[in-house]
Amino acid sequence: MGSPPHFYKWATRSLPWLAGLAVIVFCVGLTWGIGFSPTDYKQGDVYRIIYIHVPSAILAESIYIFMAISGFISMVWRAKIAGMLINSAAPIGAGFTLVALLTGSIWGKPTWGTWWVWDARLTSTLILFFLYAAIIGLHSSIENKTKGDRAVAILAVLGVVIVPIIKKSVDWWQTLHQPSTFTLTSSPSMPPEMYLPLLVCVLGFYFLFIFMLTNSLRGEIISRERDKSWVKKQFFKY
Amino acid sequence: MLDSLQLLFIMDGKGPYVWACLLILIIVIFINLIIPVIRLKRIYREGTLEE
Amino acid sequence: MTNRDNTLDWFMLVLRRDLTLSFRRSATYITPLIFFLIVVTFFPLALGPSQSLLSSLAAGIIWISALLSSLLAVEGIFSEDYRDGTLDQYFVSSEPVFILIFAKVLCHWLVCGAPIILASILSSIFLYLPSGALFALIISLLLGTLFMSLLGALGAALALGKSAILSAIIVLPFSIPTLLMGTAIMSAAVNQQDYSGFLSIMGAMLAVGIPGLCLLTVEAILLNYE
Amino acid sequence: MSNILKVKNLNCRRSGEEVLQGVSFTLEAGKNLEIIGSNGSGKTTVLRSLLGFVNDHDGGVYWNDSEVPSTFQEGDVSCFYQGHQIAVKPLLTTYENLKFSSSGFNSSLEEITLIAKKIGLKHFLNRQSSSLSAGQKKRIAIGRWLLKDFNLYMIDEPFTALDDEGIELIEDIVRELNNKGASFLITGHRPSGLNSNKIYLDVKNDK
Repeated sequence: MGSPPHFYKWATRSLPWLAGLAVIVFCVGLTWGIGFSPTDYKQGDVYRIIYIHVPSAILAESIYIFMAISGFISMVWRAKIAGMLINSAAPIGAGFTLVALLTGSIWGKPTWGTWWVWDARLTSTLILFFLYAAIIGLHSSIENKTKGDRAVAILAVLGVVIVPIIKKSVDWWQTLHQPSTFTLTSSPSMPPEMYLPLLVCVLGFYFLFIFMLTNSLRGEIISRERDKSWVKKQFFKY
Repeated sequence: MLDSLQLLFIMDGKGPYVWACLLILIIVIFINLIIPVIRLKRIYREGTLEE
Repeated sequence: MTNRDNTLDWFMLVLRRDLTLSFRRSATYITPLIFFLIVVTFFPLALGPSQSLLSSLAAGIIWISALLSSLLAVEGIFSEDYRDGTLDQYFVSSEPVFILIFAKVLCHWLVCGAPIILASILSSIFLYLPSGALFALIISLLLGTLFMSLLGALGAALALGKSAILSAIIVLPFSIPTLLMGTAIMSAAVNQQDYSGFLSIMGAMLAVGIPGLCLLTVEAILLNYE
Repeated sequence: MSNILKVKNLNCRRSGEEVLQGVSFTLEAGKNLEIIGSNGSGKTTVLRSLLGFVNDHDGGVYWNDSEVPSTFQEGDVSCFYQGHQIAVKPLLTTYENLKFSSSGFNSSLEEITLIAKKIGLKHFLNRQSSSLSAGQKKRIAIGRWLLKDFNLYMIDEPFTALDDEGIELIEDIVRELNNKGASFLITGHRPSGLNSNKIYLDVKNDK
């Protein structure tokens, strides 16, 4: 089950279906959110960034947790594919973290009047970005890829313990220093016309992640196993 | 119809913010999708050259 | 073979050996100390010598400088023993690796953390830290530098044979809770509030961190032996 | 007669490339085995994969007469390993280098003095090793073999950097430990004067 050829075959076969599903849900969510949901009475139209910012931020954290779970699996069961999953997920996670940061910053400009505010969510997202950077940097510095996988697994597992602590302590640090800033996303009660498209967006982002992960997993498998005979047969088609 | 599209685009002057966000999202997704494809292509080229 | 006495002997052996080596090479304890003092000195130079400004920033400046300088020597914690074959011999003998790691971390803390704490007393004068907060500074740095030694050992083990800057990049994001906790203790102390709550949170973090981080470090160091 | 180690058809790869192919040998308790080959023939890799330091290998390794193959850790042999790097710290004295080794931490001052005498370094006992020559450092490493009784000694190229006297010293020590029932697994560029079985490794040709 956990063998690379099996995964490669599965990934190649399901890729178009995953792509279709991801694109449809993603587009529906974003069009609904940006084009058709009602305007917020307090922030105006700029609140529509929520449909990009919040799903990205959620995904950034979820991908990190996903990497930690794969890391744990690769540490305990030595599953090759789990190591490859971490390595393919890391750049995607870093990408969505970057999106969350940039959109948060762009949203901050018209709302707070500055490009950056040390708001709890933005701060912990920034720290998450550093964690991703550490993982990518460590992996790229180790030549032996299986060794790199396990090194990164250790970091990811440590991260999943520390990330909630970081989040908690940043929340608490923020209330300590700025007792009453209103945060971007905590409108007291969102009407269903606003949060339903948000839900669809989150779902679409998740599908998109699965699609992107499968896509990059294929590349990872082939580049690791390029000298194996099954790659010669299935990929190079000799 | 055209009017409402224009309204949507401008969004009370806040349009550029929203559209910039969307653009960033799409660029990041695109880069992440294209890199594995380029990688596979390169491996394929190197692999077939060896023969 | 590994009864209790033997484990203790083994622990003392590694600790004594590492301490002896550190004291013979004075750079191991002087470099972080001087680095710390230089960084601390740079803040008044950059921010201006205003007493009220420096006094309000003192705790943060000292904490950040301490974190950075305790990372400075961390790369050497395993690299020399890895290069000259000492780790090979230690791993083949069936003595517990966990004890080895813990002894090395403790040695790093004693050699690197202790001088920094002494220097922090000096720099609290440089930066006009309210004198009531001095005890809080010492006690929080005591725990904080131990945590940094633990984290730093993990980073050094993961980046064994790689650049020192890589292990710093790995470690620094993980040190944020310690930094926040430490500076919270300091600001409570400066405002003459009770900080025992924060102190016990930090103690709890250490209680979990010592075994947890040492185990992860064992895992990371054994990676180089597979 | 018991085997301390039996190796059947050991293959080993390094970053995907075969370094060793089909190495087999048996090592009886109290006997010696030499692995002889030129640079790059994989001598060190044999030792390190037996110890589990190189993971990418297959084939059967049987410790202590066992019927099933096992890893070094499962095999539970008391073993002393000395690699290319002999782990002698220049900043420590001869005494400390012996005492702070994996074998020496239970030894008393008298025992260590006795061993220093045997390896010809008695007068250097309290001198830092940075002032010793390469051959003398090698002697410190040899002294560690005597600090504790092991069943198996795996020594990577023990004879390099030693003068004739030093080589004789090793031969004496090996004989003495053989009589106690210990076995030696040694690598080298050419056959030594030791009483041992010898196997030869060839350099793998590049494609």
